[in-house]
Amino acid sequence: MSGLLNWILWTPVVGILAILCIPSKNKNAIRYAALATTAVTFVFTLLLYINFDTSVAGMQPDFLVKVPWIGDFNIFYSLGVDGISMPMTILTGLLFFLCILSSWTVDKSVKAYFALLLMLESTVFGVFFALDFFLFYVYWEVMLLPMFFLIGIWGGENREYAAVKFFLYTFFGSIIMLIGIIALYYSVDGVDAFNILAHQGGKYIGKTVSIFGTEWAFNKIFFWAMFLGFAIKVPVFPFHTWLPHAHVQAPTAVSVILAGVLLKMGTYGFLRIAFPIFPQAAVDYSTIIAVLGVISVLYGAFCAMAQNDVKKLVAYSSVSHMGFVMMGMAAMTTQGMNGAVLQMFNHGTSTAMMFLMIGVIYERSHHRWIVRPDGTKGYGGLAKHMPTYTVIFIIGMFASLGLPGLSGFISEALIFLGIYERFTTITVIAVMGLLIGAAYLLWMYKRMFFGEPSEEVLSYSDMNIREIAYMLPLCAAVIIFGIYPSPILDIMRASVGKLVELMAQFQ
Amino acid sequence: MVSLQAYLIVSLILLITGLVIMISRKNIVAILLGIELILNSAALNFVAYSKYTTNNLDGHIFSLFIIVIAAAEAAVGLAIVIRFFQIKETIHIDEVSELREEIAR
Amino acid sequence: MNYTISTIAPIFLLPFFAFVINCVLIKKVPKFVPWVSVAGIVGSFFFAAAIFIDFFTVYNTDYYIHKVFNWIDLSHGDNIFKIDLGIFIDNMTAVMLLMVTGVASLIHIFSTWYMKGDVRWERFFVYLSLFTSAMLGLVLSDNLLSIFMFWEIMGFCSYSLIGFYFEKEEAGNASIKAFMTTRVGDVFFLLGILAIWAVVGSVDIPSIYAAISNGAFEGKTVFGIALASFAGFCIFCGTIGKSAQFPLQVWLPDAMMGPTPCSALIHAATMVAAGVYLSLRMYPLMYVGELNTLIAYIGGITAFGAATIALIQKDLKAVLAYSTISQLGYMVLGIGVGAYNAAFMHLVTHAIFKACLFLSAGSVIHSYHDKYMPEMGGLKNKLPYTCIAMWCCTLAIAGVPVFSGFVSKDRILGDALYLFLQTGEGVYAIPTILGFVGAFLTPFYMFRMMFLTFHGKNRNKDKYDHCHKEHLTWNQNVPLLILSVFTLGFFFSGSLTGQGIISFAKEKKEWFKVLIEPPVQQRLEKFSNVTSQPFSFEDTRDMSVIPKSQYLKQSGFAGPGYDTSAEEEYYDEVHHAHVLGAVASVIIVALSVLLAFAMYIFGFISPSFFYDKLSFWVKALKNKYYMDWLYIDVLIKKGLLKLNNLLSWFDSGIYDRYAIDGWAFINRQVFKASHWFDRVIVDSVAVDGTAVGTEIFSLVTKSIQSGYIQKYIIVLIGAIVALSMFLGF
Amino acid sequence: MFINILFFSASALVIASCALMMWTKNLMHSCVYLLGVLIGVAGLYLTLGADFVAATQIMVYVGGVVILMLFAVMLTGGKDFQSKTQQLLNLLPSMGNKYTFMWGGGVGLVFAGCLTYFFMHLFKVIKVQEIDNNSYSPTIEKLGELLVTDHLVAFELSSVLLLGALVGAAIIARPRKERPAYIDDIEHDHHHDEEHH
Amino acid sequence: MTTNLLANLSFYIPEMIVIVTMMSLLFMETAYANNERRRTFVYVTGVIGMLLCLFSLFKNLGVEAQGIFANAVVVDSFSTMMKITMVIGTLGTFYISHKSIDIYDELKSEYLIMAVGVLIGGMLLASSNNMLTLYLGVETLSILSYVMTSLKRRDNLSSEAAIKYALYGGVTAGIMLFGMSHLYGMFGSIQFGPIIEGIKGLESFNVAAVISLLLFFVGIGYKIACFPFHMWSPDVYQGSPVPVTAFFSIVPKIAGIAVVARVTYSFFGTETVNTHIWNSLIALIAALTMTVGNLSALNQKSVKRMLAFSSIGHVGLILMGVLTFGNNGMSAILFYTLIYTFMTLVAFFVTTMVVNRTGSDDAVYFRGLMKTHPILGMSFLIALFSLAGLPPFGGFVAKFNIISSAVGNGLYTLSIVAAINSVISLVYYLKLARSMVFDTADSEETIESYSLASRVYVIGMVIPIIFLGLFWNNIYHLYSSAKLYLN
Repeated sequence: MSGLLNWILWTPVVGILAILCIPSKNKNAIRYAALATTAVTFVFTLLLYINFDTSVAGMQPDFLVKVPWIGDFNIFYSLGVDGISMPMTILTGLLFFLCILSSWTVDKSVKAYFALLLMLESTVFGVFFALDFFLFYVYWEVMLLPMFFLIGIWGGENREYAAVKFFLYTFFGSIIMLIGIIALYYSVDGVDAFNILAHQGGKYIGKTVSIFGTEWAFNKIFFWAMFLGFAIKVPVFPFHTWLPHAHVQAPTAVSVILAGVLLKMGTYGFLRIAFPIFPQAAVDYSTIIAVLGVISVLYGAFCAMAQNDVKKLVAYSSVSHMGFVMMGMAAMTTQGMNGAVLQMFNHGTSTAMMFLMIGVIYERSHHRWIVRPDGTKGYGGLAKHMPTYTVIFIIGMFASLGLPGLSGFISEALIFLGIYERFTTITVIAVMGLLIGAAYLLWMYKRMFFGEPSEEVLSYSDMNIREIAYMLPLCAAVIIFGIYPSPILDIMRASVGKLVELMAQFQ
Repeated sequence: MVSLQAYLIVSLILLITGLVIMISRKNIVAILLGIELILNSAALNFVAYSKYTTNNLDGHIFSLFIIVIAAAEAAVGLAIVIRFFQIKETIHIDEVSELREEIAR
Repeated sequence: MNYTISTIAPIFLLPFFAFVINCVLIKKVPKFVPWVSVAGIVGSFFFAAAIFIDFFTVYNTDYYIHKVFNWIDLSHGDNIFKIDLGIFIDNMTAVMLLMVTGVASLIHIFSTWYMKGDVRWERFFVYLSLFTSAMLGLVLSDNLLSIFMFWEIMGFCSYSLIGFYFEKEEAGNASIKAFMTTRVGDVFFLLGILAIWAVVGSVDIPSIYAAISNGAFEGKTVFGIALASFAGFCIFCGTIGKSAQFPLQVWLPDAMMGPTPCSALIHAATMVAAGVYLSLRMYPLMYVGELNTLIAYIGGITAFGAATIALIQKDLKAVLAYSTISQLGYMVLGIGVGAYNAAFMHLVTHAIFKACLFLSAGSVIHSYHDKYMPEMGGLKNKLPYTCIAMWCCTLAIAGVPVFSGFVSKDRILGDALYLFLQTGEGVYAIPTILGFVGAFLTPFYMFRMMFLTFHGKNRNKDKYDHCHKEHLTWNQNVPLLILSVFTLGFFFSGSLTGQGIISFAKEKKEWFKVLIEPPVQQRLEKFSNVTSQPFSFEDTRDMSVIPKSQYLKQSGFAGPGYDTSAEEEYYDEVHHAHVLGAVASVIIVALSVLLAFAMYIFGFISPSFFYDKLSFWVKALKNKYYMDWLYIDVLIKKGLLKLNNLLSWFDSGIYDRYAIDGWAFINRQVFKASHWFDRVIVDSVAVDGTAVGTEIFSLVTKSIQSGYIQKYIIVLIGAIVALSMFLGF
Repeated sequence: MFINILFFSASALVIASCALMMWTKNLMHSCVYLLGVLIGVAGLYLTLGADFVAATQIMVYVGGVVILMLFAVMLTGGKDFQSKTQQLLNLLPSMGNKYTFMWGGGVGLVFAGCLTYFFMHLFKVIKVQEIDNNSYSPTIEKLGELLVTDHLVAFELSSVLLLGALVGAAIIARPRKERPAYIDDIEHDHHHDEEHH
Repeated sequence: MTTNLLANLSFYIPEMIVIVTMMSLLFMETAYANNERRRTFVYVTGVIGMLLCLFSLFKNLGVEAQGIFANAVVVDSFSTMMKITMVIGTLGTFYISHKSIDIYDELKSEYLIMAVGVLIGGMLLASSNNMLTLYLGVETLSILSYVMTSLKRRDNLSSEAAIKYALYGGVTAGIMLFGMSHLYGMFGSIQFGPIIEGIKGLESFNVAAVISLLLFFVGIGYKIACFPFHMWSPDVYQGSPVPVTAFFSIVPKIAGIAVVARVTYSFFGTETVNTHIWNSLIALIAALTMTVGNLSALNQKSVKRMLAFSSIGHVGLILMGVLTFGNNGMSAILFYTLIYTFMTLVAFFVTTMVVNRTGSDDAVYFRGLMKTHPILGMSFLIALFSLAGLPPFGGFVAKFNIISSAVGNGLYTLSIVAAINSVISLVYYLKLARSMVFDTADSEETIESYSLASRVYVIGMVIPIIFLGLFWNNIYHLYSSAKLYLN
């Protein structure tokens, strides 16, 4: 079992090699190969879940991998999984599997498409597993490449702009982060210089650093360096503008991955790196984080409401939902942190559902207008004509709206419970986000699904077996974890608890 | 007794004259002449220093090499100028401006 | 009786399983769907009845069941965080359960007739089952969090059922309106939960009671407001939203777009009542937070305002809708004036008669294929049973003695009057007066409705001829008749006047008044040391300590050890006020009924007389006091959407393009300012993606990197000079 | 004394020729003035006792480079040009007229001022030796020794440079127009001849 | 004395091999230049010479650092490693020149001669230990480079570039000499050793010394094209034939970097009164070079010009490494130059291929390259991403090492500038990558000269980029063991 992380990480790479060997004419074989790869990977993640020891607060000792990589720099190929990365791992495994299914209809350069998707999967796992800063950074950056091409080649009208923007934005954040990483490297001597875990625990209080001729607290300045890198990925309010473009232009599967997994990498980075390494700064600036979070919540919601493009609407809703995660993390309480991690998972499933559903309808209509620019309805009457679609859409929509009984609610409630004690005013403002959240989703739903179906809508067929098949696991996840979230909460509990204890020392 | 400063002043005059010629002349050959002046100023410095301060002949050696290399450079430079003249039928320096910044789009 | 998972959970789970099974069945064998639903709710009714019987036998106010199970446990080390869910059953819950399951069963049965052949009629039952289970879950819940969860799920069902005929534009609008308006209240509710959690550390009802009793709320403030007031207000906002109180009442009339049985169940009997139920549960908090005046005012305004709007409605269901709002207003008024018992009684009685009214209206509409009263008239011949059932309920709602409405509503008014008289404070005068005026209007509009519908001449011959004569059918009018039986007052009061007793429970006369005791401070002490048993397959309670019944003559029941003398006195005073109130309201009802007869049966006074005289008022009524306009046109269309568009424009238009992509705006200004760069503007501006820095920079490079070698040399020398300056100084 | 006279006359020649080189409009004259400068510099070398360097200066420069220049001038026409562009920024370096000289002079003055100012500090470091004006020893022998000992590498590698320059000049100076192949062949031969020189 | 000099010759074998190669190339050219088929011999000679040189350089790696030929030049592992990189670069451009149609067939052997000549200059420069050899090296580099620039026959741009190069080179050489002469005057020797001693001996900050060094630096700065002495480079790069451009962005730069590193480290490696001012000069120049290079590259149409500016940006980055030479900086520089060589070779090879097809290096002709020539496009993409510094490619590791050494020395400001610059650089690399991958090609025709060997070549060049991005431990270890000869 100890090599399980390696298996998860490298199975997609094997899949890529396999796909590259298949002649590109044989499209179905490529698809099945990709599907099999992701399925196997998913099974591995489930195995990991089964063998996960929930009582261990830190890294799971059974699964640690540590192999010297660059000896001179003390860089290790070191992997590990704990309660914070475990939910993300399952989510990644699941979503990629479903995305391959949903990409069955992709017909343009199939080989490259699936190879890139698998590459993306591997890198995403890498980010979640890496315990070495260098490795982490490498995966973090490499992930940009497949994304760039996936958006840029298979995307919508304005795909190139979106791809470039995504790339640059993220690159900007991460290169600043890199400086922080290197600064940390020089703060510790010996083999642990790049070891993420070795830096944790607030070791850098009182240290100063000279930049632009001024002395700064090491603690704070590099917290912000990390913050920038991660906040762009999340994305938090002032850094969010790449997201609507990227989402709207990306093909369905990539949108799903982007919203479902990639955004979580930002918050994961906070939990794994920024917070434990600079706890003092994190505590000091938690107000700012919370304020940015709440601005994201409201701003995202408000902007979503004004959108006529349904995908853009959901994209902005992601901004809003990730704002909740930021708030939960800023709370630094047991509930809040757990809620944040749970929200990461739940947002992953619910928003993936939304994007997949939009993808389903887009395949039929080839547009995404709720209201076309000329003022006519883009859809309408879908509820009457496509009942199955409607039901699944409702589940996804209400999950993302935060309806109790579906997954979104619990995490939001935990976040609110966590943050209320620390930031009452912010909480009061943030709950309004729930209101607006309901408003834009319901309004969108009404405009798309209610009313009499038009001629065009009547020509759409309802969801087919394949589409239902990839929606069902998400529906199940959304409902099951909505009613009984403990399977997820149990695995994260100890790890998050440890983090909370650490943060509590600095409050 | 001629002081070191006198030589340095002469050499500075040579340098500046060379530069002024390079900047203000429009004929490429004239500009090459300016370069010769600059090189001469440096060579003069070397020899002067060799005499006044350093007490070794490295300066002389350096001057010799400067002279030799200046000749080589002049040869190649003039060859290029002539080549240019053959192509463009002019040796006006302002004609040497086709390679320049252009803004894309 | 043993309170275990196997005896309690089915109440909630049977409808839920019905829902789950139906989700599966709906594709394959849709015709079974209604029956599964019906079976689920009827089964749950029997379990609920068992509980009620148990409580009725124990007959003790101190008797309650609180059992919990762990739902979420995030504890790690010293940080303990647990969320326990569970059940909390006391007398009120028992009654509520019985009422909800009973009414819901009948409505389910009625729906099998009503919805048959309708579009998507199977789906209707799916929603109905989900709704019922949520409602039952809410009633059973022991804590605010799970109440909130079920509350929201009910909201979802309400949303779906209002938008059931989503082909219609208005249905879609109405559904959103309903969901959003209630959600306004809900977010406050959530906030209230958070506030309480911050103090109490959990939100289960016994703990809150214990905290109140221990004075945990004292001296704490939020934003300068007393915490109890803040939390109480937030939770009451939930009530305002869900129970359609002023100023969030706008959604309920529109909610009538849904199928009528759903109106009956959700928007009359249960869901809207759940709001009041919540306020009743949090009654001590409201009082600790001194919110009663506010609540009374809101109740009074709602009761009166909705009643006035109901006066001019032409739509059968709209009248009922406004009357529902009005009656809910009475309940809230009851809470505000301290008529805890009466408010709850009104909740129950209203649920029964209003459900019946809606079902009857449904029967009429379904048979007559029209819902506008001006098109009706004389239907008593065609629909005799419906007519009978509806009359019973009308009399009940109108507050005619003998019927249940009289018992409950007049006790509320009596309490209000008592409060006013006893304190003599003017602030209580207005709600009381509003209540009484409402009591005058209620019979009038109800009778108007009945007259227009069933009496007089028919006004649309075609439809009248089309309408089939009603036969006694088990699922059409039998449920109505059953419900109408329970509109009789003595089921609740034990006598027609409020003093008598039913024969089968001699010593349990006035059982309602006795069992449902307001959880005032003194009575909360029993919660001060909360211990909860696990909710499992075994009942771990110590059966021997279950308190035995003890009946005090006037003050109703009190547990051992209570000092009841103050309450005895209180009851005496109340009694006087009640008599006064009862007399007044009987007179008022009589006058009102007379006016109705005069206008609609005998034609002494033409309605148009009032229309002409009070045209301004009527216009306001027709526009529902302009509340819709205010909310939708002003707040949402002019405010929110504008703001959103502005933000979105800002986001993609300004922030993105200028701040992130390019500073192109500043760019342009800079270039405009400078003539020198004129040509370059044409070349290089207005393209997304280049920063002003690079633009200006490319200008600079363009002028420096000009291709002129002599310029290069000048720059070279300049650079050397500059660098030597840098080094030299 | 002789040294002083030689210095002053040589430096006067240098400065005067420099000035004339700057001012003259005729390129051919310019070349002749360059000759003056170079001879003057050779004279200055002599005052410094650098006999071999002075001789090389005369031989290589006067005998080689200036002649080369003159050839180039003659080949290319030898007239000075006026600025072609007359607008805005392009005005700035369009020299050969008063503007260009203004620029050239300005830059020159600034640079000269800068250098003078900074090299004043030179004399904090330099220790100027007492010079015995009357004892000049021949340098050729020492130079020869230095060239094969200390500066051997430079000496040897300069030959590579010269060879490269020679080949390069030959490559560059080949005629541009397309011609029959046989002319190319002849050229090749020609340029190999040059190499052997 | 003489025997000593002769003994030193054994350390000078690589240079001698190159010189011999140049000579034999001359003769081969004389013999075979007119014969299409036999011109291959010329190439073979060149390649064999280079390989031999590489071999002997590797043998030289183990030699203890010392000054040879009376301290005129040094042999130390740092310079040897730089030379290895230069030779690899030269070897790489041989193939590019073989494939390019920018250089006419009959001039290709001249290209080889000149390139090898420049290489000699570069090697001399990299190991020079006195001002004379340094000057000679610079001049050898320059003068032969002028010739190479004008190798593109019948193209006036080529001659124009040559003129600019010559004039700019002449004036900077003059200024450098002027500075050198004052150094000589001040410290009494043209050897670095006494100068270093002299600088260390200065009791207070002396402007004249520093300004002389600045003037001295002008000459080297012009060779590595750092701001503000870079202005010739885009024009020259654009005007030159593609293989020459490739060559220019490798050999002279690396040689110049070696010198800058040597001068900076040996002159100012130990803390003296003038150290700070010199380091801040280099830091300023590094920051400005990066910024100017990358910003200028943003709006370029010509790919060669874009790459010229981008190489200016890279030089800025390498200068950062120079600043931290003693502390990881050396290995960072060595690593950077190696990776940079491979990346540049790939980039210019692809450019050559495109120029061969269309006759222009305008960015529009790169459209759809990915579809028409997947291997070529893929390689170019990798090169571009590597140049931008993205993992898992070598460019990232190189950049990482540089920034890491900078941060390790507390140069946070410079690191931030570098970080922002790599974002800027990504903008224009992505621009090209995007038009290459996302746009559709104007024509579907394949490049004629794109043969199997080309594929092998380009893949062979890409493999080190990827390999060194992933497994760079050994090479880094080797590089960090390099020694610089200190006088």
